[in-house]
Amino acid sequence: MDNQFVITKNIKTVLTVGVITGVLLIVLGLIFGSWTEERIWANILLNGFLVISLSLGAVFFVAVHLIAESGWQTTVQRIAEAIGSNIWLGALMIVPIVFGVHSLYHWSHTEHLDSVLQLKQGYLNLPFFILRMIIYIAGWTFLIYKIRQLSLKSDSSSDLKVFYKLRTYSALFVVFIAITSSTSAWDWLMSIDAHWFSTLYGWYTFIGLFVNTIAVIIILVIVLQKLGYLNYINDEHLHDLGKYLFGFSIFWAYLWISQYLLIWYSNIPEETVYYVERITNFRVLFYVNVVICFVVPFFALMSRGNKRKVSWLLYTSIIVFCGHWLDLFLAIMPGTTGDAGAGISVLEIGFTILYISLFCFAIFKSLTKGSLVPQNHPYYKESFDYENIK
Amino acid sequence: MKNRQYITGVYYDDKELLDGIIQIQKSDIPIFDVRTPFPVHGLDDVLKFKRSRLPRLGFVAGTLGAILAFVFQVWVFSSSWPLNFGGKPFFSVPSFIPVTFEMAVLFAAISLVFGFLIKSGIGPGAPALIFDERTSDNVFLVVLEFVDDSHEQKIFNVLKEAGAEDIKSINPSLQNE
Amino acid sequence: MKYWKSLEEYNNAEEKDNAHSPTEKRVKSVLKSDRRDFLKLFGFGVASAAVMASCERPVKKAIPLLIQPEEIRPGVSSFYASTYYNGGEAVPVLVKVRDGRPIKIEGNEQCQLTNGGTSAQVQASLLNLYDESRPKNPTFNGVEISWSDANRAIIEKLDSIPDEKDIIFLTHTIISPSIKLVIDKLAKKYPNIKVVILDSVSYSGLREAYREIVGVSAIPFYRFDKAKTIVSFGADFLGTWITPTAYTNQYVQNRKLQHSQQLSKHIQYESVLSLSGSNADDRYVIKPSEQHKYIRSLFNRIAELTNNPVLPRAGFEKEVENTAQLLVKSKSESLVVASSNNKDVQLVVFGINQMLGSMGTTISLDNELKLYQGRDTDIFSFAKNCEEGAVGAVVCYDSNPAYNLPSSINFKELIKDIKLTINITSQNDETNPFCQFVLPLNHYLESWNDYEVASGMYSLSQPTIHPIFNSKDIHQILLPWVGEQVKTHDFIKDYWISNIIDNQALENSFVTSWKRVLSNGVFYSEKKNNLKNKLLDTDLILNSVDESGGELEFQAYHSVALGDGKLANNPWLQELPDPVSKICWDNYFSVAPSLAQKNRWKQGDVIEIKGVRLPVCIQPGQHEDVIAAALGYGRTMLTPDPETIGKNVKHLLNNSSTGICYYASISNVKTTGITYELATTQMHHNMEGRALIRETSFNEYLKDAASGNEMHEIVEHHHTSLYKKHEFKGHHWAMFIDLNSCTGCNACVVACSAENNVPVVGRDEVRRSHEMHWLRIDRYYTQSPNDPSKISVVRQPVMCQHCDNAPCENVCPVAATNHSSEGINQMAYNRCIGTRYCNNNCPYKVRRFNWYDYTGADSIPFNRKDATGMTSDLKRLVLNPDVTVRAKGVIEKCSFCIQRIQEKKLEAKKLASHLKDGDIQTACQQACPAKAIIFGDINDPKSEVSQLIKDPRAYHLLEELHTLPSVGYLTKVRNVESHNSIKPKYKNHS
Amino acid sequence: MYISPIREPLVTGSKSYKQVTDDITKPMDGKPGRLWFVGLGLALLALMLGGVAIFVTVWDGIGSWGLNRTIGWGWGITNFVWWVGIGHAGTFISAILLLFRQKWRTSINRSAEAMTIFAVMCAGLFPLLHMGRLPLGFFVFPYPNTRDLWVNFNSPLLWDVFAISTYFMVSLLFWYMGLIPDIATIRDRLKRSFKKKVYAVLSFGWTGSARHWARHESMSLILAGLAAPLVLSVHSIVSMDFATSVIPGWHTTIFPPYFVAGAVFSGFAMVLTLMIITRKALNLQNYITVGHVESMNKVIIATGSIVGIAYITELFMAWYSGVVYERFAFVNRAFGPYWWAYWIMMTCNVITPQLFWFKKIRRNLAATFIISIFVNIGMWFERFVIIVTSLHRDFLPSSWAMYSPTWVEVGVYLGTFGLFFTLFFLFIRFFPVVAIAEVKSVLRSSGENFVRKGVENEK
Repeated sequence: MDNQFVITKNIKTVLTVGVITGVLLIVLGLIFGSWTEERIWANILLNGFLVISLSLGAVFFVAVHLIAESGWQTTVQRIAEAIGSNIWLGALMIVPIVFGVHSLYHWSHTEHLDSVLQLKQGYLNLPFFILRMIIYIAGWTFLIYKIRQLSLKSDSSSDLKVFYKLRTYSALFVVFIAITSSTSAWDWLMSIDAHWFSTLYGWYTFIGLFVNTIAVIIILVIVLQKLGYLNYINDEHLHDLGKYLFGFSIFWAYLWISQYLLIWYSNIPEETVYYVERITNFRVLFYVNVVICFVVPFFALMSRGNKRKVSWLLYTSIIVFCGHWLDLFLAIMPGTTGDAGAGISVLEIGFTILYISLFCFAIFKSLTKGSLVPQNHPYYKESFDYENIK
Repeated sequence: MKNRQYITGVYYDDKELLDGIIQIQKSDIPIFDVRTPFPVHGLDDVLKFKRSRLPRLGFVAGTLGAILAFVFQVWVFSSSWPLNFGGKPFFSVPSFIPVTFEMAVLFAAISLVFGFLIKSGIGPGAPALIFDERTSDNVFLVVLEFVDDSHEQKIFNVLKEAGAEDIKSINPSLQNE
Repeated sequence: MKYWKSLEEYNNAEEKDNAHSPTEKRVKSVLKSDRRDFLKLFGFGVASAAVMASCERPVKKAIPLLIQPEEIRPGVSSFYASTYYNGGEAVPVLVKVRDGRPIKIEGNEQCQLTNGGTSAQVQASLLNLYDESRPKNPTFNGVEISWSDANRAIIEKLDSIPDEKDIIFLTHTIISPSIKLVIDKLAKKYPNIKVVILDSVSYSGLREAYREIVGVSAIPFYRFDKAKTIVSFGADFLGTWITPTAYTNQYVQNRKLQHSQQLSKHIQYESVLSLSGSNADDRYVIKPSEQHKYIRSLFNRIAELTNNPVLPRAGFEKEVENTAQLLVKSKSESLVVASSNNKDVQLVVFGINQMLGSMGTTISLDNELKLYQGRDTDIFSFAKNCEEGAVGAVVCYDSNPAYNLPSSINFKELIKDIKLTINITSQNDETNPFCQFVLPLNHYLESWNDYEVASGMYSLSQPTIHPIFNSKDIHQILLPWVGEQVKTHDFIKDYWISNIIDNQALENSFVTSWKRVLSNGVFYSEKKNNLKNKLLDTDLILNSVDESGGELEFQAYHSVALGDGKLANNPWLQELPDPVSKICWDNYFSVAPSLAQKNRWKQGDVIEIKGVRLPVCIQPGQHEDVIAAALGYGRTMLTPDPETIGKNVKHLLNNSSTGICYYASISNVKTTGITYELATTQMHHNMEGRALIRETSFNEYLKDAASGNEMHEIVEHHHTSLYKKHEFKGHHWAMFIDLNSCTGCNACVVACSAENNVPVVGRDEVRRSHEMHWLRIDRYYTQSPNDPSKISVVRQPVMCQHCDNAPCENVCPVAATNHSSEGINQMAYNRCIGTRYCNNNCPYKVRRFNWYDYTGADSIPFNRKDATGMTSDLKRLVLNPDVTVRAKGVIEKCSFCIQRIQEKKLEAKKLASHLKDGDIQTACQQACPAKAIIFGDINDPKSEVSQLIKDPRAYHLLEELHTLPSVGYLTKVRNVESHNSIKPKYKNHS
Repeated sequence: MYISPIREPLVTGSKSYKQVTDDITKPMDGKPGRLWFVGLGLALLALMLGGVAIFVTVWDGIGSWGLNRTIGWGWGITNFVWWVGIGHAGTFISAILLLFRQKWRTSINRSAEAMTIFAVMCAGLFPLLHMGRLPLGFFVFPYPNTRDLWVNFNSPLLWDVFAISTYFMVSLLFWYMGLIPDIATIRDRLKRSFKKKVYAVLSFGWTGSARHWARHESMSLILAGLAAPLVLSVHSIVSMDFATSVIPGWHTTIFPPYFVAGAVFSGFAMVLTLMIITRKALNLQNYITVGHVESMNKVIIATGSIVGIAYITELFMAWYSGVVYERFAFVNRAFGPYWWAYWIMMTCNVITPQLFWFKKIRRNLAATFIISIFVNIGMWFERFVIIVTSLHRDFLPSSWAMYSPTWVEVGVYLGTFGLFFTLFFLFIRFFPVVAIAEVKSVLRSSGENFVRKGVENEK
């Protein structure tokens, strides 16, 4: 078993090409497309949030399985860790929005706020916004750093204490993310539509990013297998990951419909305004989002056989990833660019390719920093030897 | 029709049972049945059972339930008697989702259970062909069937070789007749 | 019959006696019979009443307004013009008669006084017709006798009374010219007859003041509609003072900003928050004993300003400065009234009006009001005469002296030695046990009668049903005593021909004219009084007013619902929440919050004053040193379990022999430690900063008509929806309520109950918030409750808002409530299974649930919950057959009077014509004396509602919820300098 | 299959298959003890009280409850939601934990599922009883009728009809299908008797054939797969009874998942309350171990914290919304006349479960028992707070009112306890409380020092 990952030249080439393509597309978009300052900032927010959310989702994946005493995930733990440990990159990518606050957030224009936004000023004000951002990022980075460090330590030490300590930090992380996932979603996404509010929004966003993380883990697992690693990951593991993607896609849809149905039903303008904006100006994307985030994985992964097919799983995961990118797009664009940005252009694609390529670089770099499977993990053996019920 | 006769062999451990069955299978004697007190992991693979078609039944029934429920609701609201409730549209899809979902689950669940019962030939008051009452307690029983008495001894030997204990020829009792 | 010492004992005695009375027994047994028996009896009752009424009703003489009288068409209502008069105000009405039984009273739009308005009491008076406690036969000492025997005995006794002894005819004010003629005839036969007028409320002071000025006792004709500035000292002219229905109608003429840009200024000085006070623009809280002080101050200030002589020995209260300035500014378009029953005080008031030049503009002597002719001194001298043995007979005519005499006079003692005592009454009243003869009098809906409300303003009453019991109208009771055998109709007709109609030049034959008068119900002659007022001689004003008020004073007032208490036996009125306190089914000592705090009284703590124990009601806007309670209570009500409602507080007033005074100083208020739960329909009185009732000041309104209503435009602008509105292609019914016109008089509430068979649930059920009114009037206090003069009151009638996006309709699992193609939120009662989900979801909380079997419509036997006797055989005759009687467990609510809409639509269809705006009037709209409710088709561009929806004052209740109500409101505009209008906290997306 | 050595055994006491059967079926042998009769007697008494209260409700009308024009739902619907919530633990354990391969569910799933069914029966009573016209309750079904009138598919209450009946049906099937092999076990242990015949009928002729087992497993898995979203949907739909309205405090989008979390929370609390006693009374300490209790406590702390976060989210959003009505509703909850209900809810649901962060408390049976009761109380108050405090002061202050229950409502509630415990007592007497076959299936991997040949001695 080759458990030490090495970045090959091919990988480097592909990713460099990605970075260059991204930059080129952005430049093209800026030269030939119509763009506004808001749109640039919106793209920075979108992709920055995408990257940081993947890190958070990945560490949540690790942490929640550790405290739930789950065995099977040990095989993919390091991959999730690699995604998660790059929280610094996500932080770097999202922090710049502080400079674009006035383009992104209507509430930051304190000079002309209506009565309701004045009422919200206790929360929606720039200093507090930045303070919260610092707290989130500092907290996440610290806890993730600890988790990663302890996990890497287990490669060399078989002391169970390390494992239990890891579990403690995982619990802390889960508690911290339980609160901050909601508040950060309110801060960065929901407050774009400053008047609108929905209590479910935080959870909805979180489940979205978690599904997305699972899709990315699946993609990475399959890519690494294609590169010749992770040969111990068999059908059973893929089946489990597939079940995850399937189940959480349904759960995402459940939250989506919960939020939509309740707002649709009561039809109170202060709430419907959010959906009315999206349904009128982003009609097609609005429905496409539901189709590729729910309908596609639901039917693609329903049967047991499909969950065990590598290519089937890979393509579904890629579609789901696109779906959740679109979900973020729909969360951010209508409130920032309005109908002017009612579409996806080279600019959006360029930004995403650039950010994702950079992120992949970082992930691969992290993968080299330890064994691809935690060596002295107490569930190490258990995770290779199990079967799904038929 | 000839009176069926059976030879049973007892195992007290599921692991030994699996090994024993593999042993018996080498002898070309068809295994009539294996009785266990709980679902033994891997037994279905060893006995080469086909995958059950119950999932497919559930899917079809669920889909049918969903379609029926949805179509019925649409028909009621927009064709049979379109009533204005709180200004909602007659074709109010979000309102139809809960009932559609519930009916899908109900159809699927009922069809699964009935599919299972019918396929397994069991049901309220169905007779049970019991070889050894301990099979619901702690005994794993391999049941082999023979028609020709001459086979009897051979089967005895095979079972013995396969590590079975308490091997005997048996006429099963029918419960509940 | 036994004598009784207390009302409690009286009740018990009556209960015992009832046990022997076969009729009472029958009524009781009907109430307690099981369902099958009940249905039989009910069916029989309805059928027999219908047959009885239709066979014997005086068809030949009664002329319906709309339908020819030849026959009654089953299921089609006829309307008969009549007049409500019960010793207080007189209101011409139309009586809706269906299948021989009157089922609804509507205002008569031909009446120039009320313009079709009614009051809660007028609306409710219908129910007293079906009151089983009414005396059913003539009795002598409690024994039933025949009319002929009674008459024979009475005539015999009357004849035997020596000439030096008086025969006292103790009556409420008689405004009927024909009854006066009858009495004249009696007086001819018995010259020793003396008429003593005993009104339930005394306006003696006012009348005496005018006697001073014009020479005869008179109440002038006030014109609130001509007044730009109205100042009232304690007179609740919108609620109870003289003729509130007419005054309300006049008053609102200058409050309707949708018609003109005129807004009158109303200033109220009072001690207790009254209906008028709560509608006033400015309000000053004074002690009752201080009233004259303030009136004199005002007089002097105005005298100074107008260079008139001032009154001596009068201080100056600085509060009146502003009032005086305003009055002087509006000159002759001013009107000052006062509630005081003191002649001298009323003289000063007259003096003020005179200085302002109001005589002849806002106060007319041309049409002097004939109401309330009682003179306090007459009553006291009658008592004195009785004591001295100078009275040979007392004939009470609907005056209930045992209840209405001043508390210092003990009626029982007074008449115990009198040879002949007769009580002519339509009620089972307190006087009956003390009189030898009780002669049952018809209800006004059973009688012919005529009235002269004000000089030259005549109206008629005609019977709409054959007398239910063995009763007669007053003419038929009295005429036999003088040996005349003439039918009342003929008697009145003859009188009118020779005295009233004859005077008028006719364009048509005479008989047609009588018929037209009958059909119209009202008649106005050109006859004018020739009363001339002389100038007020300030010397006339004796300084006899007792200036010394107590530290704590008691103020008696009349409640808007019950008034003088004559209709106390009326469940509709008893359940009517007071427009100010929102309490029903009891009277109470109302106290200011600060007084309550000082004494540590909480709402419902029973306190005792001079032996009268009543619970405390904490009433903002009341003077700190005043305790008030309503008169008209302490009367017994015949419910399945007869009970005394409230307490009579009359003996808290100490009356001098010169006049009745409605306040007194009190001391020694005892806290009893007992608590009593008052039944109230509203428990929270603060709007909590919500823009529910939007108001502004007149100044701001003139600058921007939408002021106070800024939110409306914002909300309209931000209405988004996830689905398209349904189209309403035909009619789309809508209603607008002008909050500036609505005074909160409650007439609409009773009208709605009568029209829609709304159950009465009784005190206990109201306590549990189980009241069923489809229409309620929300009342909020704004400003601080601790400053009684600053407190301001806003009211809002709320019924089902008929939302086009109704949250209630969505959630009914069985589709029992849905939206009609004409925009009405409709209920299918027989489909309702009673989940109450709709009620929970209704943001307006206008849906009502039948918690128990209130109506007898339930299919389970022995579970009826009818605390008020509303389901008795007789009372059920009042039910409107067009409206389903709801069963237990069913939700009900305002239907926009769908039965009326359907009826008018069908009528128009039959005539192949189009509905005109105003053809359809909902019951509440019809009853409203202020005409504050407007109903119509919003799809008709010419309709009033479609104009109103564009009014800058228009808004919907909770419109930010996007429920799209069909009911709208017009903002309230107060005539005040500046206004702290509530700034709605609502978003405006920039 | 390999199991990590750091995992705690799920069955303690070195049990053999035979011992498992004997231990679990023991309560069904012989005569029940006095305690059982006392318990059943008390339960029947409560049931009778409930019967009287139900009679009064139906006969006299809903007026016999403390509801009024402002508060249309009170204890009745509070109890409904509470009981449905309690039921959710069973399905959660047997469906979602099955999908997540949590083996510790095997010891408790049977009794938890039984509780699901009994709780749903209790819950189902309330929507029926709260109807003003119970005899016409069948109107909720879309049956063809002469009026051509169907039902209102927009109504969450109608969704409830479908959700609750489907849930009851599926739970019953799931439970009974799982019970069949165990009934067969009892049948096979009995000597020829009438009792044996009854069990034979109930066992559906189960033989333990490998083919049946395979099919049974397949069906169970799919039923679990169906029951998992079903359990989510049921309480979500229950939550929509409130959340679809426009009433502040009711209308909030977080309700569906938060209600589900709350339901599992309360359900686990009830399972713990009952199982801590039952394991002792029926001597099942080796099957329902402290480890099981700890695992359940972990679920409690997780769901309790989710619920807590939801409370705070609601509170914050009410402020953040800037809507006067929303803001008022929550201030009123915490500081209005029903403040005590809110703080009972907060204390019991958010604060007490946090004690489970300490391993010592998590593994302490007495502490767990007390906290589980706190949670039961807290979750009842959660529904009370949502229903009553939201309704009693909504939009128009003129209609604000107060609510307190009458003896009839309390009686009906006690009656449902009677029903629940009557059924539960009968259940533990006549059916195995622990799923025998399922425990046996994990015995090899998770039994403490499973000694194979130990069985020989039992022959």
